[in-house]
Amino acid sequence: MLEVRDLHAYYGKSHILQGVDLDVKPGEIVSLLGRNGVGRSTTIKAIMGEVEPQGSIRFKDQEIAGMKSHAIARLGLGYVPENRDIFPTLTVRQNLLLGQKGTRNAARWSMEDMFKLFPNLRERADTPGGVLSGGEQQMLTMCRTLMGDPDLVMVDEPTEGLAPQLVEKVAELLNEIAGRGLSILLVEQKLTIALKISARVYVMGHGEIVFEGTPDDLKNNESVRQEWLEV
Amino acid sequence: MSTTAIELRSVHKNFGATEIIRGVDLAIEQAKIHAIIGPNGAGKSTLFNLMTGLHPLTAGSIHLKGREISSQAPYDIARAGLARSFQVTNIFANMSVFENIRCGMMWDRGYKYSFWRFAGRQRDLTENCEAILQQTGLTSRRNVPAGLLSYSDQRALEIAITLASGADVILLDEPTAGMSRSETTQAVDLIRAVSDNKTLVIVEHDMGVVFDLADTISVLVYGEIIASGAPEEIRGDPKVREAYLGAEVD
Amino acid sequence: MKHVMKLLFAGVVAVVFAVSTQTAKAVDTIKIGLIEPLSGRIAAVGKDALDAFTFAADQINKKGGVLGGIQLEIIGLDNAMNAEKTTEQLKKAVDQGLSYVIQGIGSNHAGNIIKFIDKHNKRNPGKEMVFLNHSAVTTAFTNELCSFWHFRFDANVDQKVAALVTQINRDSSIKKVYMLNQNYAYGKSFQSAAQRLLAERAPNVEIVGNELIQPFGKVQDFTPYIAKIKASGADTVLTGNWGPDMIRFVKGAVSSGLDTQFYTIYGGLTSSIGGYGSDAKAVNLKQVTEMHENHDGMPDDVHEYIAGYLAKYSDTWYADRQRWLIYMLAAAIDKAGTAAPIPVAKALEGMTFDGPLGQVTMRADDHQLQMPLVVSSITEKAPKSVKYKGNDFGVAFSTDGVADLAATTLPTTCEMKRP
Amino acid sequence: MEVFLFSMFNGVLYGMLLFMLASGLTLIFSLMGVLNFAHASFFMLGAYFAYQISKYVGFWPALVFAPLLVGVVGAAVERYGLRPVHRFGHVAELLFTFGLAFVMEEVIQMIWGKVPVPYDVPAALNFAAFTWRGLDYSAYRLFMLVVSVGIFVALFLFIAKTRVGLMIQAALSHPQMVQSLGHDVPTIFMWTFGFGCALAGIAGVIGGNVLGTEPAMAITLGPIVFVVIVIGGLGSLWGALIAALFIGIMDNMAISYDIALFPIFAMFGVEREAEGIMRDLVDLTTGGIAPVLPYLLLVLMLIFRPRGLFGTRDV
Amino acid sequence: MAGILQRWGVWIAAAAVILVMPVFVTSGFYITMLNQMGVLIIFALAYNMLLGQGGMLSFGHAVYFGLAGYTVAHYLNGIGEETLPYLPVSLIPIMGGAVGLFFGVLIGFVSTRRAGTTFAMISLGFAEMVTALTLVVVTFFNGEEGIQTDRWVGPEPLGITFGSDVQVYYLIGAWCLIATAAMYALTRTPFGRMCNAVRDNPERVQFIGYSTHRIRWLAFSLSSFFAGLAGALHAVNVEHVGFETVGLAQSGLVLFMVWIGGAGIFMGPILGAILITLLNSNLSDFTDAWYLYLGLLFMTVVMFARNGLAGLIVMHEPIWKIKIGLFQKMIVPYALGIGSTLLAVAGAIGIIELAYFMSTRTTAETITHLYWVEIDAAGPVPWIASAAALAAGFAACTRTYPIMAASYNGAIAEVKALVAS
Repeated sequence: MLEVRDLHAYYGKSHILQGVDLDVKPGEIVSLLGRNGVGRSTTIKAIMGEVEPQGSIRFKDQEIAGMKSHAIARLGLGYVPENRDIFPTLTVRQNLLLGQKGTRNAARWSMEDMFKLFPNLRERADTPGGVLSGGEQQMLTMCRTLMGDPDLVMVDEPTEGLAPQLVEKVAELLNEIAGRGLSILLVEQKLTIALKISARVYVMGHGEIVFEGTPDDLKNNESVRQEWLEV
Repeated sequence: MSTTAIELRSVHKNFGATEIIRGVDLAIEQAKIHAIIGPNGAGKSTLFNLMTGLHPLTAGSIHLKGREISSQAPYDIARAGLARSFQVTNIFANMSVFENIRCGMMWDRGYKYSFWRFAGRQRDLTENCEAILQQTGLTSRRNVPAGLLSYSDQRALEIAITLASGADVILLDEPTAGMSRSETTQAVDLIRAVSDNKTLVIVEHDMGVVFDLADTISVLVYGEIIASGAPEEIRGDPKVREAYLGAEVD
Repeated sequence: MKHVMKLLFAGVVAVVFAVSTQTAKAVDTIKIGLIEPLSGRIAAVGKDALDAFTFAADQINKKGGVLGGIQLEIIGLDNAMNAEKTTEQLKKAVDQGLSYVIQGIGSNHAGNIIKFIDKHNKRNPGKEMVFLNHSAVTTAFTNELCSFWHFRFDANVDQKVAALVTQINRDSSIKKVYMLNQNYAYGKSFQSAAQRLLAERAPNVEIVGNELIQPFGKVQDFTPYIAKIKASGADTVLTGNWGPDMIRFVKGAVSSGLDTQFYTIYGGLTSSIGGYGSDAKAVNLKQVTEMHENHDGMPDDVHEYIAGYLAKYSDTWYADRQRWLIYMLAAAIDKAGTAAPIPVAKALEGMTFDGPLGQVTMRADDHQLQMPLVVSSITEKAPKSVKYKGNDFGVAFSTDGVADLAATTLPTTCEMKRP
Repeated sequence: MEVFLFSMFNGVLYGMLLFMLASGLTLIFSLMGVLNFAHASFFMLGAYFAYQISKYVGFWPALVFAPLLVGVVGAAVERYGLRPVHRFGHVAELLFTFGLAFVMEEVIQMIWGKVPVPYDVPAALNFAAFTWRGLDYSAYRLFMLVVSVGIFVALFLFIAKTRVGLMIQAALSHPQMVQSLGHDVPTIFMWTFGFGCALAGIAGVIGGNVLGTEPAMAITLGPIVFVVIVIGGLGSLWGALIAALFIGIMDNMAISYDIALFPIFAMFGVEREAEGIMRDLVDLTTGGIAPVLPYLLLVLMLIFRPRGLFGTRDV
Repeated sequence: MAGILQRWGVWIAAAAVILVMPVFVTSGFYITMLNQMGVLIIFALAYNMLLGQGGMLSFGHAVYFGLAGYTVAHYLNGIGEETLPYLPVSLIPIMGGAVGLFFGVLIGFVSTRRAGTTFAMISLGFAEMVTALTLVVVTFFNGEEGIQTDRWVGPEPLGITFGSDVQVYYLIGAWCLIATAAMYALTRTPFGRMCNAVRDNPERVQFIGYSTHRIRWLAFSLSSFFAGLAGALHAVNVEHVGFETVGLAQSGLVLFMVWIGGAGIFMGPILGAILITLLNSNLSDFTDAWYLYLGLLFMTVVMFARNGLAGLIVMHEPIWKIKIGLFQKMIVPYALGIGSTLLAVAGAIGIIELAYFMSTRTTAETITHLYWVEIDAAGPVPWIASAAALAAGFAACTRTYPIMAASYNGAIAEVKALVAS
C-alpha cells in the first residue's frame, strides 16, 4: 500500500532523514518507534508532502513524492499530527465537518459513527475545539481525519500527554479502525501500546531505520531497546 | 556566596486555561551541568522561556544568583548574566559569523548603544571574538554570512553567540537537535570545552548526550519535576521509565 | 562597492552631459512657457489649458504673427502640481531663454512663480521674465503681494465674490445665506470677501451659517453639513468649493432634497458637471465666469472663435481668458515694437481689449484685469448643452445677470515697484 | 436630543458604507495576514466597472457583474502577484500592494480619463423614501444600508456556517492541517482574496455614484479604511463593524455639535487672545478637524492597544 | 599614499565628481536637478536607515523632512527680516537636522515600540495628521500655499550669497558628502550593527542584552535627523516649502527610490535617488504615463529583485573582483536576456503609450509618434505590432533567462573554485 524508498528530507540546513525505507501493507498496523528528534515525525510529514521529500514514496502504486499535500490527502492518505492542530475557534462538529473532503457519499465513517465511538464528543458537539481536554482533542483529531475516509492513516504520538485509561481507549480505537480494513502507520515513543497492536515495528535513530521486525523480535532484542529507545 | 546559580520557587505558568508549568521548584548549582529531560510537551521550552523572561510567570519566583528576576524583560535578565541558545536556530542570518559573535558581546563590554565609535576599531571586541571563534571552531568561517553556514556550524554559532555575552549561566535548548551522530559528538565536545566555571542548563532529547554531560538530571513531565538527581539515579527511577516507555513494559 | 560608486558617477556624468546639450533655440518664434500639470492627477485641467493657449497662438499666427511675421509658440512645461517641479520648470524656462511664462492652476504655484521671477529678475538684470497668470485667483497677488512682473487675466476672488453678491442682492427672495468653504487660503479669502461684500452690498441678507471644511476630498460624507444647512433655514448656499468637495456636496444635497440655491465660483467646471451626473439637472446651481457659451449679445468674433475651437478640440468651451491673454500679449508686443519683456510689460499696463461682455482693462496700478462678470445657472433649458470629451451632460449655462465693471472694480492696496 | 438621534442615524448610514469597504479588507487580513494597501483601489475599480456596465445594460446587471469582475482581477493579482512575493514576508506584501494601488490609479486614468465620470444613482431608487428634519432620505441610501447590513450578515454566515468559511477560519490557525485534510489552501487563499476584492467592488458599485467616481477616490478613502480595520482589531468582522459605525457617528457628531476645542488648550494655559500658532489652535472646533479625528484615534489605539477593539493579535 | 587611496578612494572620487560637475553641466535646469538629487540622496539614505538598516517600513518619513523644511524657511525669513539672529546659511542644515531629531525623538518614542505593520500604520496615521495640520495651523504651514523664503540673506562671507544655483549646488554637494559619510560610518558602529541585528532577528537581540525598542527609537531619531537635514537643504534649494513636502506622496516617492535602488545595500538608495530624479525630471516631458512606469518598475523590483537595482550590480561584484575575464563568457547570454527584456518592455511601452494617447487626446487627430515613427493610433497596426513585440519578448525571456542564470551561476562557481584554490 505504502512504499517508501531511500527517503531524505531537510529542515533548512539540517539533514533530518538520511535514507528511510519502510512499507505498510493493506490492513496492517505498523509502528515507527524511536526517541524524540530522530526523525519519525519528519518521515510522516515528508510522506504527507508537508516537508519536501527526496526519494521515492509510492502510495497505492502511485508516486506521490512532490505532490501537494491536499492532493495526497485526496488519494486517501490520512494524517493525525502530533500537536493535534485542532481548529480552536470551531466547534467539535465543525472540526469534524472539515475532515470531509467534498461530497463523497460512500464514506466508511459518518459523524454518527464518531459520536458512537466517543460519546464525549457528542456531548461536546457544539463547544469550541479549543476548550476540549487533551484526551478529547486527541479523539477529535483522529475522528476528523477518519471523516475524510482515508485508506491509510498516519498517527503521530496519539498517546502523548494522555492519562493511562485514555491510552487504552486510543489503542481500542486504533484496533477498531484497523478492523474496518484501514492501514495504520503509528509513530510512538511509548512501547506499551505499539507493541500490543502492531503487526510490525520499525525503530528509527538519527534519521535512519535501525531495526525492523515484529513486536516479539523487539522485545527480545535488548540491545536495540537499550540503545535506541530506553532512557 | 551562594552556590545556587538559578533557583525556581513553585513556578506556575498558564496559557489561557491550560496549565503548562504546575509548580516547579528547582535549584541549579553553580558551575555544574544540569540537564532537563522529559517527553514532548512536558514544558521544557516553556520553562526556559520563563527563566529568560520571554513570558511572564503566572505564579512563583525565579532567582538568578540570589537576585529575583521573575518576569523581567529578556534584556534585563541577559544583562544580569543569563544567556540562552535556542532550539530552532536563531542567529542573525544576514551577518557574518564574526559579526554575530561581536553583536553578542557588545553589551557586556559596555558598548551599549554607542554610535560615535567604530565597532571595527575596538580591539578588545575583535580579540575576544577571535578567541570565541577559535573556541567554537568557527575561525575558518569567520566572514561567511551566518545564513549560509552548514547546520552544525549554525548550531555552533548559536552557542558561540551565547558564550560571547560573557554570562556565567547558560541555558542551551536542544543543542544537538537535528544533528547526525558525528556532529553530535563534536557538539558534546564543544559544550564540555566551554563549560569551565560556567553553569549550564541543558534541555536535550539525545540521552547519550545527557548522560555524557550532565552532573544532575531533572525530569519534567506535565509541567512537574518528577525526579531530580545524578544520572545513575535517574536511569533507575521507575517513574522515569514509565514516563518514557509506558507503564507495563517488561 | 567602490566600483559601483565609480560606475554610478560615470553614468551620471554621461547622462547629464548628454541631456544638457540638447537645448536648442530658434530665432523666428517667440516661445512662451506654459507651466501646468501635464501629468498626474489633474493633468486634464493642464492639458485643456495647453490646448486653449495653443489654439489662441495659432489664431495670432494665422493672422501673420507679431512684429510683422514672428510666430508665437506655446511650450508645455509639466509641473505635475508639485512645488519643486514648478521651480525646475522655471529653471528650464530660463535655460531656454523664455521671457514669458504662463500659469494659472494652483495659487500656491503662482505664488512661487511670482517670488521666483522677482528674485530672478533682481539677480539677472537684462534677462527678465514676465509671468502671465491666467487663473490663479488669490487676491493678494494684486494687493499686498503685487509685482510688476505679474499680470492677472482672470478676475480675483474678491471680484468674483463681488459679482455673486451683486446677483444675490438682485434676487429679493434671498434672505438667509449659508457659507461653506474649504479651510485653506483660497476658501478663507472667499469667506472673508463674502462677509465683507454681503454686509456692504446686500445688507438685508442674513448670514445664518459660516462653515469651513477640510479641503481636497477629505470629507466623504456631507450629510451632517447638509443637515446643518437645512436646520439653519438658509435659502442660499454660498460656496467656493471645487473638485471633489463640490461634487460630493452637490450630490449629497440633491439626494437629501436640500432645495437651496448654490452660488459658486467653480460649481460649473465641466469636470464637476461630469461628476454630478444626473444630479446636474436637479441642482439649482449658479456660477460666476467672465463669459459662457450661451450668453446673448456676445460679439460675432467670439462666437466664431469658439466655433473654430470646438471644431478642433473635443473639450467644451469654458473660459475666454486664454484668448485675451494671448491676444493682449500679441498686441502689447506689437505696441512695444519688440518682444523684450520690460517694454512689453509697460505696454500691457492700461491696455484694453474687447471682451465678450464688453471692454476689459489691464489696470496699471496692480496688473489686475478689470472685467465684467456674468452669473449663470446650470439648466437643462439652455440651448447648447455642455459637452466634454464626447460626453453630453444635458445641461448648459443660462445667464441670470451680469455684474458690470462698476460692480466688479474694487480698490487695491498694491504699491508697485517698477524697474 | 433629536439632533443626537439624527446624527446617530446619519452616522450609521455613513458608517455602514465604511464597513462595506472594510469588510473585504478585514476578511483578507484575517485569512492571509496581508494588509492590502490597494483595497480602496479595488473599490474604485468596482465603481468604474459599474459605470461602464451600467452605461450599456443598466445598474442592476452592473451590481452583479462589476463585483464579479473585480473579484476575478483580485484573484489574478493574488495568484500572479502576491503569491510570489509571499516568501519575502509581510513587508514585501505591503509594498507590493502599495505599488499596486499606485499602478491601478494610473491604469484607471489611462482607460477612463482623469476627470470624474458621470456614474449615477439608478433612477428606480432615486426618490425620497422619507423625510426627517427636512432632509430627504432617498430610497437608494436605504438600499445602501440594506446591502451593507446584508453583506455583514452574509459574511458572518459565510464565515461561521459554510464549509469554505470553516476552512478559512481553520486555515487561520493551522493552514498546513487544512491542507492535510485534503483542502487546497492556496486556491482557497486565491479566491478569498478575490472575494474580498469583490466585496470592495460591491462597495464601489453602490458607493461610487454617491461619493463621485474619479481617479482620486481610492487615495482619499484608502487610509480611512485602514483606520477602520486597525481600530476594530485586525481580522475581526465585528470590530470592523463597530469601528466603522463609531467613526461614522463620531464624524457626524463632531460636525453637528461643532464643539470648540479651546477649553482643552486653556488647560495648558493658552490664552484665548493668543497669537501665532496658538491662535490657529485656539480657533479649532471639532467640526473643523472631523476628518483628522479617525487618524488621531488610530495613532492612540496603536500606541495603547495595538490589537484594536476586538482583535486577537497585534497589527 | 596607496593606503590612503585604498581607504578613501571612493570618497575622494565622489568629492572630485561633485567638484567638477558644474564645469560640464551649465544649464540651470540640470543644476537644479542635481541639487534636488543631492537632497534626495540624503533623504533616501536617511529613510534607508529605517527601512534597510532597521527593518521599519514608514509611510510618513516626509513628516520630518517637511517639518525641518518649514522651520528653516521661517528661520531664513526671520534672518531676512532681522527678527531672528543670523546664522550662516551654510550651517542652516544642522538646524533642520535638529528639528528632525526633535520630532523624531518625540514621535519615535511612541511609534517604535513595535516594528512591522504596527509601525507602518502609526507612520501613516502621523503622516495624515500632519498633512491635515498644514491646513489648520496656518501661521506655521500657511496652508496649501506653503512658505516662501529667500536664501540670499544676511552678510555675504567671501561673496557667497547663494544667489546662484551653482553656489547652492556646492552647498548641497558638500552636505551630501558629509551626510553620506556620516551615515555610512553609522552603519559601522556598535549601534549600526545592532540595528541590523534588530531587523534580522529582534527576538535574539533581547537575549543578548539589548532593548529592541531603544535601538529602533535611536535609529528612528537619527534617521529623522538626516531627513531634517535634507529637508532644510530642500528649503534652501527650492526656496519654498509646501504641504506636499510632508505628505504621503513625498513619503511614497522616497520609499520608491529606496526600494528600487535597493534597501539592503548602502549604495542602493543613492542609486535609486539618482535614477528616479533623472527620470522624474526628464521623462515626464516625453510621456504622460511616467507615473505608471514608475509604479510598474517598483512592483517589478518588489517581485523579482529583492535588493533592488544595486543588488543586481552587487551580485556581480565577486566576478569583477576575482576574475573580470569571466564576463566575456557572459556577454552573449546577458545580451540575449537583456535583448528579450527590452523587446518585451518596448512592446509594453508601445501599448501603454497608444492607450494613453487615445484616452488623453483632445482633438480628433489620431496620428502620433511612437518610437520616432509616425503612426495612426486608431488603426490596428501599431497595436498589433506592440502586442506582438510584448508577446515575443515575453516568450524570449522565458527561454533566455535560464541561459542568463546558468551563465551567472557558472561564473560564480568558477569564482568560488578560484577562491578555494
